[in-house]
Amino acid sequence: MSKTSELNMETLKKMSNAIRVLAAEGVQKANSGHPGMPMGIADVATILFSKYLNIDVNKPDWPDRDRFVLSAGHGSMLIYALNYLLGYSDMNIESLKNFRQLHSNTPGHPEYGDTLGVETTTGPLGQGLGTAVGMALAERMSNAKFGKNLVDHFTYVIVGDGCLQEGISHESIEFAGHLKLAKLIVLWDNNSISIDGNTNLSNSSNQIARFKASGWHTQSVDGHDFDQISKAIENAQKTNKPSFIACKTIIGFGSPNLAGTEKTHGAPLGDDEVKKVKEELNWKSNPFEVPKDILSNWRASVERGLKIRKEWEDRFNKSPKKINLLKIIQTIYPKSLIKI
Amino acid sequence: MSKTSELNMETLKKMSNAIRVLAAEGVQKANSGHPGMPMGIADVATILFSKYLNIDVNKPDWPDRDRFVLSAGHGSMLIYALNYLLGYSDMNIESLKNFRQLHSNTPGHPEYGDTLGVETTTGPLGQGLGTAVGMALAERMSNAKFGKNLVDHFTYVIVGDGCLQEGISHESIEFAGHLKLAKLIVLWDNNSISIDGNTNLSNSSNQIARFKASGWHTQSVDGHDFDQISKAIENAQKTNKPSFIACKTIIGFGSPNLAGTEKTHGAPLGDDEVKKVKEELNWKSNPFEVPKDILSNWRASVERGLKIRKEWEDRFNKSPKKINLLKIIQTIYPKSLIKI
Amino acid sequence: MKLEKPKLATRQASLEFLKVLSSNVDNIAGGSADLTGSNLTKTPDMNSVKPKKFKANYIHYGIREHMMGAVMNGIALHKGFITYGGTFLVFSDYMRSSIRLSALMKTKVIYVLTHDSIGLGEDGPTHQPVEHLAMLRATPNLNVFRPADAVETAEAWELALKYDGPSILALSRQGLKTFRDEKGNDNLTSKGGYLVKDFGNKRDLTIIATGSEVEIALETSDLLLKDNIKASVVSLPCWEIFEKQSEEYKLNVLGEKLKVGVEAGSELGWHKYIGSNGIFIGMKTFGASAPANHLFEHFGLSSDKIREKILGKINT
Amino acid sequence: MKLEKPKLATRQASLEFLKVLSSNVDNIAGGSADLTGSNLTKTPDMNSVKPKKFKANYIHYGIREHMMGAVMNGIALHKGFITYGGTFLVFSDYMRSSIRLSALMKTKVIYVLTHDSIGLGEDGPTHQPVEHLAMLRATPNLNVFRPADAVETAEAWELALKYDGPSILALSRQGLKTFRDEKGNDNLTSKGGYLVKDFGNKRDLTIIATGSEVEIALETSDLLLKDNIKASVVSLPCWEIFEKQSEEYKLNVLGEKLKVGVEAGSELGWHKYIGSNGIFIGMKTFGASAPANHLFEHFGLSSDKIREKILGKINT
Ligand SMILES: Cc1ncc(C[n+]2csc(CCOP(=O)(O)OP(=O)(O)O)c2C)c(N)n1
Ligand SMILES: Cc1ncc(C[n+]2csc(CCOP(=O)(O)OP(=O)(O)O)c2C)c(N)n1
Ligand SMILES: [Mg+2]
Ligand SMILES: [Mg+2]
Repeated sequence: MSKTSELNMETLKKMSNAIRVLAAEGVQKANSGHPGMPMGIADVATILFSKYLNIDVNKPDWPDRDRFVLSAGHGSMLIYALNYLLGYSDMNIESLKNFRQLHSNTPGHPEYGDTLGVETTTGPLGQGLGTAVGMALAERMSNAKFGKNLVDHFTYVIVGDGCLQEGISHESIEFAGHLKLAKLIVLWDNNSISIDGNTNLSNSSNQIARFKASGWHTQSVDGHDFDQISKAIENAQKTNKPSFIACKTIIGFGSPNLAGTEKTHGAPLGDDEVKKVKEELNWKSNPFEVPKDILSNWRASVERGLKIRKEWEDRFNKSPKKINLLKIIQTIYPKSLIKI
Repeated sequence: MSKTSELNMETLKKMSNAIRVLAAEGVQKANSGHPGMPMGIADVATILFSKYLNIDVNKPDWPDRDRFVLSAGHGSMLIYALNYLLGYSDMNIESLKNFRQLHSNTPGHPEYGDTLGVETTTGPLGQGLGTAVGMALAERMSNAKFGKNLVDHFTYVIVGDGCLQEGISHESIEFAGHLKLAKLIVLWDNNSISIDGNTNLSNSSNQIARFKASGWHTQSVDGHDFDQISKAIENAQKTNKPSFIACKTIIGFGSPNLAGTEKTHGAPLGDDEVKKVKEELNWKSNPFEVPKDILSNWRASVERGLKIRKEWEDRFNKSPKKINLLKIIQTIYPKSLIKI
Repeated sequence: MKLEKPKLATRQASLEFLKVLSSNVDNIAGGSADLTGSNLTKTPDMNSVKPKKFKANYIHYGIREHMMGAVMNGIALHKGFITYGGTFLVFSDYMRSSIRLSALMKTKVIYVLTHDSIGLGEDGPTHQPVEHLAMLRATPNLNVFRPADAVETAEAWELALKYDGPSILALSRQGLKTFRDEKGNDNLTSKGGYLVKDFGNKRDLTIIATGSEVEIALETSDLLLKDNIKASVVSLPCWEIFEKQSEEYKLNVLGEKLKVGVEAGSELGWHKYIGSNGIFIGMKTFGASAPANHLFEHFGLSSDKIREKILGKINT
Repeated sequence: MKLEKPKLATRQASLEFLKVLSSNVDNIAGGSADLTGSNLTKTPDMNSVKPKKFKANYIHYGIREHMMGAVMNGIALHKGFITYGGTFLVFSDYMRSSIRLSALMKTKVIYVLTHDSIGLGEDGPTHQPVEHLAMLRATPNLNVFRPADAVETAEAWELALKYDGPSILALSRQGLKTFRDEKGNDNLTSKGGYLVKDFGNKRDLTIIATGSEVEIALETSDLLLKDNIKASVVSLPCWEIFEKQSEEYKLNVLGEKLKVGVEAGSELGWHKYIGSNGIFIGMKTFGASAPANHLFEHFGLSSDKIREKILGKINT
C-alpha cells in the first residue's frame, strides 16, 4: 500500500512545522482556540497525510477514500492547516485568518458540511471515535457487498486523553475489538495533559493494556519520530485487528516557554510566544505565509491520492456493480412502502 | 474482619435456594420481572450477606454500615428476597407477593426511599457502579476526617454484563482505580447472557485484563462455589486497591429447562417451570413459604451486624468528634451565606 | 361503523413496516442496544453482523446506547446504508450527545425508541420516560414522531426515510386500536397533526393527543358526547412538521375553543397548542412500578378522569 | 441612579459564593469534569483529592461527566458532604441519566453548568446549549436556576443548598451587569421570578427573560421607553419555584398585556408564560462559531432587534 517516502526527515520536519506555525498564528489571530493539540500532533499528522491517507483533495467525496476523524475536535486548526497545505479548494489563507469567525469555513470545532474534507462534526469528546467505528463498520459491510475492488479503505482517528476517558470510548473499543474492525486505526495523542493539568490528576490507566483487553493490536511510538510513526502505521495496516497506536507527544511542541503544559491547550500562546515559536522552529516567513518549497512538498504529496482515486474509478467504471453502488451511495429508497 | 462461618455447605445451599425460590415465585405471581439474575447470583449473595456485609437490619441507616449496591437493578427480587430473609421490618411475605404492584415497597427496580436497605435506585445499567464509586469515595473522605474508629466500611457492588458494557463503567473503573478506592469491592455476575442472547453476540473483552489495566485487584471464581466466593471476598478486603471478582454463574440456576439461557432474564419462568425449579432444588414448601430452619439460619446471621453496629456506637458515643459527625451527616448548612 | 381491528402496539406495527422495508431494499443496517425482542427491530429474515460476517443487515450493539448513536452517525456519514437502532425511549438519555450530533449534522439516522411512557408498566420510574419527548422536541432539526396507531407508524417510518436528517420514532409497548383507515393514500402524518374526529364548526372543544393517548382522547370524546359536548380530537404525531404548516391549517386543526392536551409525559411545550387557558393532562411526576393499566388510571390518564377534568373546567 | 458595578460573569459570582461557603463549612466535596478553570469551581483555598490524600475537598473527575453525576449521587446518598460538580451546560448531555437519577432519588446534588448559551462564543454549536434548559426543566424534582447577575447567583446557590433535591445552576461565561441591589435581605430568587423593572399598572407589555438575557431585556425596556412604550421586565431564574407561587402573584408579575420571552435557548415551554399571542425570541437553530457579541447580534438577541420585533408586533 505505502512505499517509503522520498521525503527526507528534514523536509518532513519543515512540513510539520508549517502546521505548527499556522495553528499558532491562526489561534493568535482569532484570539481564541487550541494551539497545543495541533502543534503536538503535527508530526504524526504529517506522516499520516503525506504518506498514507488515501484522499483526493479534488474529489473529497470519492466513495472509497480513506476516512479521517479528528476525535479531539478542539484541535481543529490541525485540519484547517492541513487542508490549506494539501490544497483543498475551499481552504485558503483567508480561511485561516477567519478562524472562529461568523460564516467562515473554519469554525472553532470541525463542523460537517462547513469545510471540505471534514468527515464528521467533533468536539464533544469521544464522539469522533464512536462515529469512526460506524464508518469502519460501514466500510466492512459495503466491502462484503461490493468486494475489495470497489470498497477497501481505512478509517483513521486521532483521539486525545479526553476521548479515552469518556465512557463512549469504552463502548467503541469493546465493540470494534469484538467485530475485529481491522481497517480502523486509532492514533492517540498521548501528551499527558488535559485542561486541569497533568492527566495524572485523575488517571493512571495503562491504555495499551486496556486496548489489548478488548482484542486490539497495540503499539507505542515516539510521536515526534517520523520513522517510528511510519512503521507503526504500516504495521497497523497489516493486522487483522483494529489498531491502536499510542503516540507520545509534547503538547504545544515548538513553544519554548509553554510546550508540555496545559497553558497551550485552549488559549492563544500570545504574540510574543508565537514569535518565539517561529524562532525556535527557524521559521522565517511572515504571518500566514508558508515558504514555497514547503508548500510544494505538501502539494506534491496529494498526487498519490489522485492516482489511487483514478485507479479506483477505472475499476468502478468497469464493474457490473456500478449502478447498484451508486444507487446505494445516494441512499435511494423505494417510493411507496407505506402499505403494511 | 470475618471469621469462617459455622454454617456448613448444605445449610448455605438451602439459604441460597430460598432466594431462588422466592425470586421465581415473586416474578411468577407478578407475572412480570427478572428471575434469572437473582437465581444465578444467589450463592454469591448468600455468602456476602450472611458472612461479610456489615449491616444492621434494625438500624438500616447506621452511618458506618457497609454499603451494598445492586447495579444490575433488574435483579431486584434478589434484594427483596434477601431483605425478607434477613428480617427487615418493612419486608414481609405480603411485600413479596405484591412485587411490581402500585404502592408496594417492592417495585420493579430497587427504588431509593421505597424500601429499607436499598441504598440507591438502580435499573439504568452501569449507574449503580458509578454511584458506588461515589459512596466509596465519600467513605474515604469521611475516614480521612473522622478516623478509622468512626468511619471504616466497605462498598460492595454487584454488576452484570450490561453494567460492564455501558461507558459509565469505564469512567468509574478508571477513576476508582486511580484513587485506589481499596474498600470498593465489585462482584461481577459473569453469566455470559444478556437480553439478545449470549454476550458473545456483541462482546469478547477480557474483563480481568480490563480491570487490571486500571489498577484493580482482580480474581475469578466459580460463582456457585461457596468456598471460592468467601476466599475471594476476604482477599478483596485485604488489598490496597479496589477489587474486582468475576463470579462465573449460570443465569436462572435451578431452572432445569431454562437455566443458562436468556429466557430467564426478563420473563416469568411459567408455573410449570417454577414447580420444576422447586423439585430440582428439593424445595418442599408451599409458595412463598420458607422452611423455619432456613429462615432461622438467615435471621441468626444478622447478629453479626448488630454486634458490630453496637461496638461502633460505643466508640461513637465516646468520641469527641461525635457532634461534628452528626452535624455533617445531617448536612446542616450555615444559615446565611448569601452575602458575597 | 366498521369492524374493529385487533390492537397492535406501535412497536409491532414498526416491525411490520420493517418486514416490508427489508424485503424491498438490500442496504439496511438495523440494530438495537440489546433490546431486539423488545424494540422489535429485527425481522425474521434479517441476519446479524458477526466478527467475520459483514454480509448482514442487523447489528447487535450490546448495551451501548451512546456508541450506538455515534456508530449510526458514522454509518450514515460513510453512506451506503439505511440505518436505524433501537432502545427504550428512556435510555435516549444515554445517547443524548449522539442524538444531538445527528441533529447538528443532519445525518439520516432513525432512532427506534420503544416503551415510550408509563405504558411500559412494571419496570417502574427508571424505565418510564417523562421528560424525554420535551428534550427531543427541543432539539433543532430532529423530527420526533409519536404515532398513535399502526397506520401512523407506517407513515412516520415513511417520513423518516424521506427526511434528510434524524428522526425519533417513539413507540408504544402496549397494544393500541387502529383508528385510521389505512386505505386512504394520503400520509396524514406528513401534516404533523390532523383531526381524527371532527365536529366541524359545531365543536365545543379540542382534545389534542399523541401516541397511545389518542385512543384515550377518542374514548373521552365519546364519553363527552353523552354529556352533549362535542370534542374534536387531534392527533399530533410530529410537532416539528406541524409547525411548518400554514397558520390557517393549524388554526383549523386546533380550533378556537377550549383546548385539552393529553400526553403521558411532561407538559413542557404544550401551552403553545393549548394556550394559557387550556388544560394539560400528563405526568407531573416520575412514574411508578405497576401494571400499565393501573398506572394510566393512577396518573389520571383515563377517559373517565379526563372527562371529569374537562367538565370541571367547563363548569367553572 | 447608583453607580454601575463592574460586570461579573455568573460563573465568577458563583466562585465568589464558593469562597464564602468553603471558608464556612468543612465538608465540601466539589469538583469538575476537567473544566476547573472554566467552571470556576475551585477556590484558592480548596485542595485536591489524590490517591492517598482523601483529606481534601476538591475532586478532579477527569473528562467523565456521566460518572461525575453518579459519583455525586453516591456521595450525597452516603451522606456527609455538600457535593457539587461542574462542566459546560451542553455536556449535561453526557450525564443526563445521572441527573435523572438525582431527580428521581432527590439527592442533594448541585450541578454547576457554565457557558450556558451562545455566550460561550467561538467554540461553536457543539459547545452551545440550545435545548438543554428545556430538557432539564422538563425533569421532575429538578430545580433549574439561571441567575441573571451576581446577586441572583448567590441566591440560587443558597436555595440549592436548602433544597432537598438536585439543582442545576446554569451560569454565564460572559460578564453581566449587576442590576440587583445586594443590600436587600430578601432572596427574590426564592419566588422563582419577579419584576426587575416595574411600571405598575402603566405597563404596556412585559419582557420575561432569564440569565444573561435579563440585561438585554432591561436595555430593550430602556429603548422602548424612548418610543413611549412602558415595558416591565421580569427575571425568571427558576421556573419550578415560580410555578409554586400563587396564581395572584404570578399574574401580578407577568401582567396581562403582551408578553415577550427572551432566552438564548429553545422556545419549548415558554408559551406557558407568554401565551398564544406572545413573542418568543431565542434560538430556533443550533448556534455558530464566532465571538459572543457577534452571535447575539446574528441570532437577533440584541436590544435593537428585540425592540424591532416588539414594535412590529404592536404595529400590526
Ligand atoms: C464531552 C466533553 N466534555 C468536555 C469537553 C471540554 N474539553 C475540551 S478539550 C478538554 C480536555 C481534553 O484533553 P485532551 O483530550 O488530552 O486534549 P489536549 O489537552 O491534549 O489537547 C475538555 C475537557 C468537551 N469538549 N467534550
Ligand atoms: C441503560 C440501560 N439500557 C438498557 C436497559 C435494558 N436492560 C435491562 S437488563 C438488560 C440486559 C442486561 O444484561 P446483564 O447485565 O447481563 O443481565 P442478566 O441478563 O445477566 O441478568 C438490558 C439491556 C437498561 N436497564 N439500562
Ligand atoms: Mg491530552
Ligand atoms: Mg448477564
